[in-house]
Amino acid sequence: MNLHEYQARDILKRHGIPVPDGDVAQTPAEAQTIAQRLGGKVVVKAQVHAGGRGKAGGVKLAAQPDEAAAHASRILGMTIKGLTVQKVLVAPATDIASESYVGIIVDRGSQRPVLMVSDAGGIDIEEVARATPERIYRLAIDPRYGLLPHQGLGLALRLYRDLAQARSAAAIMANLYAAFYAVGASLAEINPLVVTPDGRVLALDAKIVIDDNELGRHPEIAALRDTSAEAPSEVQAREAGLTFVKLDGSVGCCVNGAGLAMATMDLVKYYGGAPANFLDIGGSSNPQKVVDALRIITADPHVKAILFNIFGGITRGDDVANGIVQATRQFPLAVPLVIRLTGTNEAEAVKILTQAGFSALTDMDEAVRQAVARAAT
Amino acid sequence: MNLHEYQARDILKRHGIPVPDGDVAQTPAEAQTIAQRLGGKVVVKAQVHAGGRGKAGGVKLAAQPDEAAAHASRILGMTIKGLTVQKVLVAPATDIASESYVGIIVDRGSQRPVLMVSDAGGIDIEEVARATPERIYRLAIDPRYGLLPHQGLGLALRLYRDLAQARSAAAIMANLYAAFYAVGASLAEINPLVVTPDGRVLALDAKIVIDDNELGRHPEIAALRDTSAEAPSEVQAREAGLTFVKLDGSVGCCVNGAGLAMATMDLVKYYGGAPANFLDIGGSSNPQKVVDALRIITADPHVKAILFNIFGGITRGDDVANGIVQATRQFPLAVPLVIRLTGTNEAEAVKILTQAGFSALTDMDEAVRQAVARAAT
Amino acid sequence: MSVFVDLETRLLVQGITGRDGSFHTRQMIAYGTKVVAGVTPGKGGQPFDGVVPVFDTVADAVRETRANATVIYVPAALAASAMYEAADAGMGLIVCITEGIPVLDMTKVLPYVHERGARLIGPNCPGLISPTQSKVGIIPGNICKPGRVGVVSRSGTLTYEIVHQLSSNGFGQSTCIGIGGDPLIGTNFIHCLSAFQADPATDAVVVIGEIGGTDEQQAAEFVQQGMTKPVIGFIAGQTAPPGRRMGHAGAIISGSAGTAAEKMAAFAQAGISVMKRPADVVPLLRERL
Amino acid sequence: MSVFVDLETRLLVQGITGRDGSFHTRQMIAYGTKVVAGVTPGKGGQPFDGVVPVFDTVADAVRETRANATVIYVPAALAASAMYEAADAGMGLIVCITEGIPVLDMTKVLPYVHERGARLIGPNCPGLISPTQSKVGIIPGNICKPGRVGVVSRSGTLTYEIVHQLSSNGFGQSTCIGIGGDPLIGTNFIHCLSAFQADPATDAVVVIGEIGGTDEQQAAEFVQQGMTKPVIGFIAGQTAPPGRRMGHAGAIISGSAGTAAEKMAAFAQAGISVMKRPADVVPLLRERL
Repeated sequence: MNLHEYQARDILKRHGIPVPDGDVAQTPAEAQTIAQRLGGKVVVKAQVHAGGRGKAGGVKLAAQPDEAAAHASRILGMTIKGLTVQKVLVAPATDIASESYVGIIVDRGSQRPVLMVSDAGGIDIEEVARATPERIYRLAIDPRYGLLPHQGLGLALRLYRDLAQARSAAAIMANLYAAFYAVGASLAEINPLVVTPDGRVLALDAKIVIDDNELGRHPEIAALRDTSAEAPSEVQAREAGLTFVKLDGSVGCCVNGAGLAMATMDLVKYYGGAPANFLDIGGSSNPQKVVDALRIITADPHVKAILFNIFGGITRGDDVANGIVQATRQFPLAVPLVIRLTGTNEAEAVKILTQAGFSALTDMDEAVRQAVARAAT
Repeated sequence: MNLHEYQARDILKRHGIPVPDGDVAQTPAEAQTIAQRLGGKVVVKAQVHAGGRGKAGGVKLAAQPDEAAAHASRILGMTIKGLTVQKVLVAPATDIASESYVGIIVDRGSQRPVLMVSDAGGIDIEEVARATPERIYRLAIDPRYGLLPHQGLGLALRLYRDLAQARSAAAIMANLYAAFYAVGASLAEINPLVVTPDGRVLALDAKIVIDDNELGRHPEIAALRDTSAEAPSEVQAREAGLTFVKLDGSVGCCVNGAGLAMATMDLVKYYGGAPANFLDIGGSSNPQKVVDALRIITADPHVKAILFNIFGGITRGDDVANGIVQATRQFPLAVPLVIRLTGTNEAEAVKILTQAGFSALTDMDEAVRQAVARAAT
Repeated sequence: MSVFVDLETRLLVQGITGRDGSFHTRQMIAYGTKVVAGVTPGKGGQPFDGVVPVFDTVADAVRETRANATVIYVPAALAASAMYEAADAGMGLIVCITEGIPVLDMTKVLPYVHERGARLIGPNCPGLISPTQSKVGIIPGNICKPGRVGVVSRSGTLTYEIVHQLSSNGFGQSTCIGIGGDPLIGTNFIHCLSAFQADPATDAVVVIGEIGGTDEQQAAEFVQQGMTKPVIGFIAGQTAPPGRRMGHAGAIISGSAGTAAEKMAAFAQAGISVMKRPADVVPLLRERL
Repeated sequence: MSVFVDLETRLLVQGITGRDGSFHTRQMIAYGTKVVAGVTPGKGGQPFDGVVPVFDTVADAVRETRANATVIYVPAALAASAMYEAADAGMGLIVCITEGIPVLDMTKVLPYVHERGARLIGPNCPGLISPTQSKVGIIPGNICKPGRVGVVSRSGTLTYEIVHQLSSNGFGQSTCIGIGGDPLIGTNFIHCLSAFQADPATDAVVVIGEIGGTDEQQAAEFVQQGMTKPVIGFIAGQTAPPGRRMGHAGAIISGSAGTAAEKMAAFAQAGISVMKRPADVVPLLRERL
C-alpha cells in the first residue's frame, strides 16, 4: 500500500526524524490558512501516488497565502499519470545547501533490508543507479542486530564531511530503520535529505510503501489507505479479496494462482490475443469471489470474451462453477465465456456447469485459443 | 542499584504487565487515604531493599483504612536487616488461586539472559533451587531474536494447564523481557505471579535490580535511587566514584583495583588481622578521590590502622601521594597509616610522601604485616 | 530415491486442527504420507480424526513421535512463530504453506532457521511431493506420477499445469517442489537444482520461474557451471506490464533485471531449453532425453 | 613465540585522541608495539603525535594500514559500537580496555564478534603483553620480563603484583593476559589455558581468579583433562562476605558455587598448585618446574 507524502512525513516525525512544518489541504481555502500560519514562502505539493509531480506541474512555490490558494486551486483536481489530485501538502519553502538520498528496501538477494544512500539526492534515484552506480552506497543490515551506530555513521560520512551533519544523518538513518520495521514497510525513502544553509539536516520529501501483509497487525496504518487515490476497479477487487490489474486487451481473464494467471495472459498473447486484465482469485476460493471477479471483469467495456482458467488444488472446481452460475443469474453476460476447469472436484464442477448450460474444457491451450477467437469476432 | 517494590511495579505496569492497583505512602495518614480509595481489604508492605519482610513483620493485612494507618505507623521506622523502613506500599489484598515465579537474570555461562520460571512461587526461590531444582525451568534467550512467542508459551504451559492463563503468562514473560532490556536490569523477577480465583494472571510482587553501568543512559531510572534506603558511607563512596563495602575489622584498606583490594583483605586476614572495609579507588585516580576515601575510612570508629596498597598502572602514584598529603592537611589522622606504593610514577610519589613526613614501602606482605601489627596495638 | 522427502519422512502438521490443516492432513494421509503428529496449542491429547496424536508444542511432538519434518498451515499472523518453534525443536525440514506472511518477519525467521541447520521450503508455497513416497503440502497427488523428472517452481497452480502435462505424457516425477513466490524464501532454485543434480533418481529437471528478482538468472548460472543433467525452463509473465504488481509480492519488476525476456535469455544462454508455453515441456523434454 | 600478540601484531587504537587512549598509545609505542593507526570519528587525516595516521572509521584504517588487532579506549557509552565496528572491519583480535560497559550490551556484542571469527579480550581488562614483542593495553611494561611463564587473570592490579613477583625472581613471561572482571567477557580462562598449552614458548601457567561465577571451576576441569604443563593458581576474595558486591560486577556470589574456598578446592583437585598469598607464586613455580 502506498502512503501519501504527508502520511509518510507524519510517520518519520513520530520516529524522531526532523521534517519541515506543514499540513495537508483539500481546498484552496485550507491551503491559504496553512500558508498563513506558516508565514513566508511556501511550497504547494500534489499528494498523488505518482512520481514526476514537479514536471507535471504538481509542485509550486508561493510567496503569499493567496498565491498558495491559487496554486492549490490549480493543482487540486489535476490529473497526474492518470490519478486525480485530491489533496495538497503546504509546507515552508526550505533553503537547501545540499541534497542526498536515503532509502531502505528489502533485498531478495541478501534476504535483508538494505540501506541505500547517495549524495545525488533530489532526483530520480533509479536514474542515478543506472547512470552513476558508484554514487550509491549500499549496506545490507543484519536484522538480528539492527542498524549499528558505526554502520550508519560510516554511510553518513560518505554524504557529509562535517561530523555534526554526519551524526545527524546517522541518527536519521537509525530512526528510518526503526520506522521501517515499526510500520511494516517494504520501502521507506527520504529524497531529498537536505542540509539547510544553517547546517540542519532535514527530510524534505518522503515515500513509504507498506507491505500489504502487515496491514492486519497495523490497523492505524491500514486506516491511512486513501481509496480515492486508487483506480476504482482495483479498490473493488481488493475489497473482494482478489488481486486485479487492469490492462488494455479484450480477453478478460479469471485464473487461480498468480503464476498460472500470468502464464494464461502470456498464452493469450501467444495465440494472437490481448489480455484485458490480470486477475487471481487466490487459493481458498468461494463462489462469491467468482461472482465479484466476473462483476469487475465485465465492467470493462473493452472485454470481448471472458476466459476462466482454473486448475483446482486448494481451489475447488465446484466452488468456481457455482460462482459462475450465481453470477450469470445475477447479471447476464454480454460477452462469451470460455471455461477451462480441471483438478480438485472437477467432476462436480462439470456437472454444475453442464446443468446450467455451460460447457467446460480441460485443455488450457484449447481454452485460450477459443477465447482469443471469440474476442476477435 | 536496587529498586523498591513500588518502583518495580511501576516499570512492569508501563510495560503492559498487569499489577494490582495501589500506591506508596510515607505517613500513616497517606496510607489511610490510599486504603480508602482502594476500598476493601488492603495489604501494607514495607519498602526496603531486603528479603524476608513478611517474617520481620513488615507486611500486614488491614480490613479497614484506619487499620491500614495503624499498620503503617508500626511499619514506618521499623528496622529490617539493618535498614530503616521509610515507605510502605498500600495495595488491595488479592485472592490467590495459585502462585508461580518468573525471573530473568544474565547468565555468565551461556552469556545470555536466562528466563527462569517455577510453579513453586511465593517463597524463597533460591531455596526452591536448592531443594527441588526440578521445579525450576530455565531458558537461555538469544538476544539477537528476543524471547520468541513459542518459547514463552512453552514455559507458561509448565505453569498452567489452562491455555488462556498460559497465554497471559507468556505475554507477561515477553513484557518482562522487554522491560529487562528497556531499563537495563541485571535482575527482574515477579514473585509471586498469581492466578486469581476468577482466572486473571497478576504480578503481585516484583523485584528489579539495575546494572549500575546502565544508569548513565537511563536518567529516569537513575532518578529512582533512594539514598535514604542505603548505608550513608556507601552513598558517600559512590558519589565520590569509589567502590566501598563496610566490614567488621580494624584495618582500613585503600587499594586500586578490585582484585588487588580483595587480595589485600585476604592478606590482612592471613597475617591475623581483620579488614574494616573493601575500598577500590578505581583506575583513573585523582588526588580528590584519595581524600574522599580517607574521609570515609576514618569515619569508622573501629578502624585502628589504615593500609594503602597501590600498584600503579593507570593509577599514578603521584596522584595518590598528593591525595594522602592533601587529606592529612584537611583532617588530622587519629590512626597510623601504612603506605605501600609501587608502579607508575613511583619515584615522584615517594618524593612527595617523604617531603610530607610519610614513608612508603614497596613490598605488599611487609606493608600488610605492619598494618596488622599497628591495628593490634 | 527422491529429493527432500521420501518414505523415511515422518511428518508433523502444525495447525492440524485448522480449516486448511485438517483438510490437507486427510489428503496427505490418504496419499500415504506418514503423518505422525499434529500440533495445536491447547488441543494436546485430543487425537486428530482419532488417529494422529496432537500436542501443545512441537518439542513435545518431536519427543514423543520422532517427527523429522513439519508442514505449517497456521494463519499468517502465527506462521513466523510456528517456523521458529519448528527450527527450535530440531526439525530438519520445515514446509510453510501459509501465505500472507510479512516480508519483515522472514528477515528474522530465515537466519534463525539457517543457524539451526533446518531446510525451510516456502513460505507461501504448495509444498512438495515425491510421487508414491510422500506428499507434504497441497500439491494434488492425482496429477503426479512416479518417474525421473525433477520439477521446481516459484508458482503453485502453474506447477500443477506443467506436472499434469508431464504425467499425461508419460514423464513421471522424482520430486516436485513449489518453492513459493514470496520475495524471501528458505529454499531457492539453486538449492533444488543442486539436490536434483545429486539425486541418482532424477534424469532431467523442469524449472518454472516468473518475473521479479534475479533468482532465475542465478539458477541459469548454476546450471551452466554445475549441472550435467538437462534442464527445461519456463518463465511466466511475458505480458506483465513493467512495474505493476502481479499478486505475488515477488513479482515486482525492478529495473530490467526482473523481466521475463531477460530471464528467458539467461536460461537460453545457460543451455536451458526454454518453453514458450506450458505445453512445450513435453516436446522439449523428449528432445533432451 | 607467545600467545595472541607478537611481533606481527599491527595495532590500531580506537579512541586514540582521548585522555586514556593518547596516554597509553604513547606507552605502547615506547614499549615497541607496532601502532599502525588510530581511529577517532571526525579527526581522520590528523596524525597522532605527528606519526600515527588517524582515520574516521576502522574500515578506512584497516584498508590503509593492514592493522590486524585493535585496542579500544573509548568511553563506556561508545564501547559496544567500537567493538561492533572492529569486528565488522575484520579485526582478528579486539582488546577492550573500557570499563563500565552495560552487561546487556555485551549480550549482543559477544555473538556478533563470535560470528565474525574475532577474538575479543575484555572488556574491562588491562589487555595483554608479550614481553619485548608487543604490549596491547595498559599493563605496565616495566614490570614484565620475557620468559616462559604464561599468566592469565581476571584482575588488573593484582596481576601486576604477581607479575612483579615473577619478574623480580627470574621468572619471565611468554604472555600476560588480563581477561577482565566483568560477568560477560570475550575470552575466558579456558581459551587462554588452551593457547598456552599449545604455545611452545610457554612452560608453565599462572591463573589468577576471584570470587563469583564458575569460570575457575571450568578452568580447573580443563586443566585436569587437557593440560600437561604445570599450573599455579590464586583466588582473590577469601574474606569477601557472601552476597556482597565487591566492585567487579563479576564478584556477586551466587549460592556456594562462587566462593573462594570452593574455587581453591577445585583448583587443588585438578592438580593446580594453589597460592595462599601472591608471594607464594615463586616458591610454587620453583616446585613445579
